[in-house]
Amino acid sequence: MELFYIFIGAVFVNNFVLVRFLGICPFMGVSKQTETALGMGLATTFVMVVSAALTWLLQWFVLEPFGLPFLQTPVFILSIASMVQLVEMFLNKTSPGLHRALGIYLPLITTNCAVLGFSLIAVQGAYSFIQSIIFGLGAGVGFTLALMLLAGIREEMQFADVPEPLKGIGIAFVIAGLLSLAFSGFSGLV
Amino acid sequence: MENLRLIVTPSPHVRDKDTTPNIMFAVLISLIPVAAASLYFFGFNALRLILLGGAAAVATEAIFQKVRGRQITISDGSALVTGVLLALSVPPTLPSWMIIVGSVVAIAIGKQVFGGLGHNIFNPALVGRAFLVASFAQPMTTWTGPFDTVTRATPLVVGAARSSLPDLFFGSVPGSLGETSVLAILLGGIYLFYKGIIDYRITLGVLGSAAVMSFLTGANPVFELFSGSLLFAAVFMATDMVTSPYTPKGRWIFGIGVGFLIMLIRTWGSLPEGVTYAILIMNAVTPLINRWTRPRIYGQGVHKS
Amino acid sequence: MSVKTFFGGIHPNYAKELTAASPIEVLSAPETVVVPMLQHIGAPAVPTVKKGDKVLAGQVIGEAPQPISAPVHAPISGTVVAVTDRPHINGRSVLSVIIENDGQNEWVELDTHPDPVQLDREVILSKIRAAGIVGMGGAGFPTAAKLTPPKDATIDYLILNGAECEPYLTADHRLMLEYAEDVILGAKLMAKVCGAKKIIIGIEDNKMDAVAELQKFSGAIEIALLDTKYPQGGEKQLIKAITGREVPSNGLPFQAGVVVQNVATAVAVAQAVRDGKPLVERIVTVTGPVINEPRNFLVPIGTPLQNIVEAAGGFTEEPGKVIVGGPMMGMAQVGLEAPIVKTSNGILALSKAESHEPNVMPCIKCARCVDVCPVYLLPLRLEAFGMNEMWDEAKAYGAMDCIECGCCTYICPSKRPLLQYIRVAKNQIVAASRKKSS
Amino acid sequence: MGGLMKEFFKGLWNDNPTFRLQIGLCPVLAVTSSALNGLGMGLATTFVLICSSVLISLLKNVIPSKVRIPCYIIVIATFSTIVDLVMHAFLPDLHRVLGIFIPLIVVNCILMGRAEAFASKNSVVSSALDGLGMGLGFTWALTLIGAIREILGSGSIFNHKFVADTAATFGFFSLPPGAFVTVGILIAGMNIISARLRKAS
Amino acid sequence: MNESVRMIVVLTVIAMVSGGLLAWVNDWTGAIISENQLQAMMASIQEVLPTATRVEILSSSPSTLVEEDPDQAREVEQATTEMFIGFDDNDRPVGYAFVGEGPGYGGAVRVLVGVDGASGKILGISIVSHAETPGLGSRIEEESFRSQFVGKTLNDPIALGRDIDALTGATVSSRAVVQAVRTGFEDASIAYERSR
Ligand SMILES: Cc1cc2nc3c(=O)[nH]c(=O)nc-3n(C[C@H](O)[C@H](O)[C@H](O)COP(=O)(O)O)c2cc1C
Ligand SMILES: Cc1cc2nc3c(=O)[nH]c(=O)nc-3n(C[C@H](O)[C@H](O)[C@H](O)COP(=O)(O)O)c2cc1C
Ligand SMILES: Cc1cc2nc3c(=O)[nH]c(=O)nc-3n(C[C@H](O)[C@H](O)[C@H](O)COP(=O)(O)O)c2cc1C
Ligand SMILES: Cc1cc2nc3c(=O)[nH]c(=O)nc-3n(C[C@H](O)[C@H](O)[C@H](O)CO)c2cc1C
Ligand code: SF4
Ligand code: SF4
Ligand code: SF4
Ligand code: SF4
Ligand code: FES
Repeated sequence: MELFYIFIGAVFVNNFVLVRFLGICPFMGVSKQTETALGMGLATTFVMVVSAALTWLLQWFVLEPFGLPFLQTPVFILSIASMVQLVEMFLNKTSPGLHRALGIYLPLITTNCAVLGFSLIAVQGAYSFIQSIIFGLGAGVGFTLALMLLAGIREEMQFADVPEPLKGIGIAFVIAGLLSLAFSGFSGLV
Repeated sequence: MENLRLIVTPSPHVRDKDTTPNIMFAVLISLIPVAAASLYFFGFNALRLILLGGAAAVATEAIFQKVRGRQITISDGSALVTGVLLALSVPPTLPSWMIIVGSVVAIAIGKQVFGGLGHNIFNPALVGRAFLVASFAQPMTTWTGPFDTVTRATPLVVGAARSSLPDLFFGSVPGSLGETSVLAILLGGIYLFYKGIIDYRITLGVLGSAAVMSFLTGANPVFELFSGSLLFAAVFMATDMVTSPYTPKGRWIFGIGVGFLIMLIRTWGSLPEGVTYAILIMNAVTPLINRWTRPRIYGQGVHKS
Repeated sequence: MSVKTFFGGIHPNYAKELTAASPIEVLSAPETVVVPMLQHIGAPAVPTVKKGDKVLAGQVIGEAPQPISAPVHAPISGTVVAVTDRPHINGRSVLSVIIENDGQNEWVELDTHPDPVQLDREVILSKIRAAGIVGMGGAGFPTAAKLTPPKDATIDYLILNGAECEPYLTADHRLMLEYAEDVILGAKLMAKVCGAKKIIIGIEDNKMDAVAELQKFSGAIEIALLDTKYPQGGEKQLIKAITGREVPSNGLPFQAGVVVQNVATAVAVAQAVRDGKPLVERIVTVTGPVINEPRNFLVPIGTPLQNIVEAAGGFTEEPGKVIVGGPMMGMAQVGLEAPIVKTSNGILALSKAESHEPNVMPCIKCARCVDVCPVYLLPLRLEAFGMNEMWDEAKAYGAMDCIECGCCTYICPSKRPLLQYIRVAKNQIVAASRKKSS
Repeated sequence: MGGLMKEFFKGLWNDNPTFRLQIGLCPVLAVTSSALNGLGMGLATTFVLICSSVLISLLKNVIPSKVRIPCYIIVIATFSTIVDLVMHAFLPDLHRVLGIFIPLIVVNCILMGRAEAFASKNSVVSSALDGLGMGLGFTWALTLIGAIREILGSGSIFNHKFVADTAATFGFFSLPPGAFVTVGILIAGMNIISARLRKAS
Repeated sequence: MNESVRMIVVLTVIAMVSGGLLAWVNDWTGAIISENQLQAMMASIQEVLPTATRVEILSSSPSTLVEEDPDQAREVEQATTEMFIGFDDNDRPVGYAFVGEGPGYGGAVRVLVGVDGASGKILGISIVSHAETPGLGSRIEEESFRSQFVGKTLNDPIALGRDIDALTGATVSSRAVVQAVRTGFEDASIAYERSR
């Protein structure tokens, strides 16, 4: 049940993008089309889950025991970046189809603060290993959900008579605001 | 007969007589019973809020269109519908300036930034309402009883056991202006349904899934449907065609989703009432629903013999 | 009898009472007739006469150059005064043979067969082809071609289309009342040619008198009552309503084991095979709020609209629109010069007030267009794709499946020109695929 | 000199990271519930930006190109962490509000973007000016957004309340949805102003 | 120098310089940071235990309470997480303070409660952290709301609607505070008794 709450909390109540403001750049940048949004979302979810495991191990088996928590930021970001590189190479070797689908998004994800931000929050929350992974899954699914919703709406906007100065990114922000307003209905669910 | 000046246009050459302004005015007519009930129970406050809400919405629309150099189309009645629906969804003691702010936000942020009538994604009246709740949570969650101005809790807060069904049905309970009288809402809803303006799929979807959910969670379905703004929203707000799906299957999904989310928030969330957010969330999903519930086209998937 | 129908469609004001009770009157031929060489789908006929030639009624004046085409015959006897381009009801100029009436009404010799059902299948077919018969329900596809599906196709049903779902028109209604015997004969002949196992006549339930009349002769032929709803007569809708089958997308009715023919086509077939008469006249409803005396005429093909309108007493006031066909699918005319062709089933005159284009408002996504589309398309979406030049998306959303019935445009409360933009998209899609294949 | 000043000014308007390039957006939304928070975040980012630009520019000939990205990450992460620790020690209140967005400076792509696109190719002085301009462009954007949200949402500016404690304010603007909407409308405003300027010139 | 050797050397040097720099900054700031945190906590405790001059941490995790009395385990789990004992100048315990937690509108509400050791009466409460809506739930910080708890003992109901009035429009936040005080109080008093 605990795990379920962690998941629901990350997807809906404290949605990473709409409530915690993490991963806004890809949220705004890769939400023009639902297909690419889904690709980006799935790739990010995947990276989140893997880095949940990775950073949890680093934090509790390396940084804490050796008294190095102040090195958290450089260590996390470097290991996430290398991990993404490895994943990309691995995918390229083993599953060219998946690589083609997700490959273009993977490098973008390294510099997406949702992944690092998620790792820092997971450490702060002192989650167990399994909880961390579920939290990562929830964060990724929440990111994907928000991205898909925004993309669906932005596709609709190509037919709308949006005022010139708001066209493109401006209206995307307003839509994101209203999405966030709608999501505030989930508060208190867990 | 030599010099006939004939008009040449592509077919079809005849059109149905129903128009979009007609539809909007029919919605206003359908709101008469609800407005009358709110006047009866809440008196001058109801009049004040409905007039200000409607006027502010219409004025905002006109100003926006003027600034954009577009044709001013306030006579289509859609802005008035938004303003009146917003007014009917707020507590009777809301200060005048707040309803005006709500209407301005509803039309400006809820509708015009998207390009005006037909282009908005979210229900404008509910955008206005959610803005008001986020800004002025206390005045927006303070209710007074009918016929007086004593602060009282709504049936949703009091609970089923301490509410009288006849009071709920006729509307003699505290609540937002338009939501209290089940009878008045039903009258309006029947009129809209008869005129073919609202889709039964959405309304039934909301009511049905809410009833099933309340049954499953052990709540009293009749009480849940009759209390709060669930019925009002199921009839007048979830059915806003601009912000709900246009595919037949999509409308079922939308309605069921709204009912489910309302009960989810009512039961487990920290808000006593989740109608506003339930509808806004489903509004957001609507483009995806439309895309994923495209009807099968005649003759597609049929084998050529 | 249960009433059959399909999903979608609209209930416009039918306005058939204007002419439903007026018996078919024979309109005598005008001074000159203008006979276009293109009155059908396919290649235009090639004129076989030249200026100065004398022709008899029923004589071939245009030959079919290939199977998907139809010969054209002289409707009257007289002298060819010109073979030249003339305005056509489709709005373009079309090569036409102009014949000056000699008033003799002299016919070529006709080859009659008192018991035509006994004739060989091939003989019947060749008579149909020689008589220049094309679909009289609207599109004008050469009937002989339609009756010869590929060898491996099995035809379960021949459906006679007596729906006449277009508002105002009563030509088929009067035809079924007054030529019931020929309708049945035509059906039997066509069933024999195409090998259909079963014949069904589909009629909307606002024409019960026609049903009663046909039942006198129908024998084993079934009559299916249809809901009175536009476009009940649409081929695909008719097939769905009567057989429950669907014509495959991008396919033809024979692929669903069905051939559909209009009732007027059946009469033309009967008269061609039994009486040897080519298709040179047809029934036309002249009607509309500004027509003085709405009625039905049997008109020689090639008669200018002007003459027919005058025969109906002219206009009560200056019309805003004159339409050949019905109000839903008919063609608005620039003038009254063009002649009636084999597929023209009505002339409709609307007042100026009814003809003004309504004020267009933004789409409010009310989905009425979705609810009425008989092929389950999303007209609002197709329109948006058309307006934004998104041809690939339009194609993916089934623009090519649109039957152009106009229900969506009719019903739209925002008065959007949906069908217009869908047509634009269809044209672009066709143009693009032509470019690709060439 | 004019060239150098251009490096400085471009970040302020034409290539403003927030309103024009739309990069580094998370802190723009997350920490701008008040003007002071916006200012603090902006200055912290500017500090990291200048330091890392200068250092990377200095090291540009030393770092082999194959490992340049990890090197940049280490440099930026180091300065982010320093800011994080120092702020925690000396400005604990601000540090609490800015939360994880201080360590997240490391993934703010203004940083990587500048390192890769500018500092690795230019002299120390122009890199410093570029960093300063970008940083101040980011700072004024955050401060402006923070000020607007604070004025509307809390009725105060730089934590000075100018309405009665009991007065109703537009709390919407203090909440996450208000952040998005404010930025959206400001972007529209920038577009209008830019269009006017373009027309005028 | 060989290219890949150079890569490794440069990377290592940069990483080591970075690590060293950070270690130094961490050393320098670490002391200040913990001092700051202690100061902040002390200031809050001072507020709820005005007579205390010295404070000792009694327990900082539920496990210390659970050890002896397994029956208490379930309740304790969700209650006291941090507890402090205050001593006066003569090193006599004057009372204790504990942090209680309750579920609010926007997440957990954490409350520091000070209790007089002798009378068992609440001396004061302060809100440690919350994420309630500004202007609505955040009014739990107001003195007028917090002062309702002063003087209550475990014999009082400490229940919303009985001896504690909810803030209008913020029942959820009010209930969170009440629950944080009530449940924390019960466990903390047991712990305090034992510790003496
Ligand atoms: C929307 C629509 C409505 C139609 N309605 C009729 C009708 O009422 N009667 C009819 O005979 N044909 C109607 N047609 C034409 C039929 O689809 C079909 O072409 C015709 O019945 C075939 O017979 P024919 O080849 O003898 O004309 C309609 C076509 C369309 C696209
Ligand atoms: C290009 C074209 C080819 C056709 N080929 C055949 C055919 O091979 N066999 C057939 O039975 N009908 C054929 N048809 C006729 C159609 O099935 C249909 O009856 C005709 O288009 C008239 O339909 P409508 O009046 O509903 O528009 C063809 C029609 C067109 C336009
Ligand atoms: C946007 C929003 C924010 C809210 N914030 C709080 C809050 O911080 N604390 C709280 O107790 N209730 C809050 N509420 C209201 C509660 O959900 C609930 O309505 C209230 O506590 C009901 O009790 P009352 O009105 O009887 O006090 C908020 C409601 C909304 C819509
Ligand atoms: C049945 C029906 C329900 C409507 N409900 C709403 C509503 O809940 N909120 C609103 O702002 N407008 C509503 N409208 C009006 C209109 O759709 C609204 O102004 C558009 O959303 C603006 O584009 C409604 C209209 C109809 C016909
Ligand atoms: S690289 Fe980073 S900052 Fe740039 S757009 Fe992508 S996520 Fe945003
Ligand atoms: S619309 Fe088509 S089916 Fe109906 S009467 Fe006209 S031609 Fe026939
Ligand atoms: S009928 Fe008209 S207004 Fe309604 S959805 Fe279709 S196009 Fe839009
Ligand atoms: S989309 Fe085509 S088939 Fe559908 S209703 Fe419109 S015109 Fe008819
Ligand atoms: S700052 Fe760009 S994703 Fe967070």
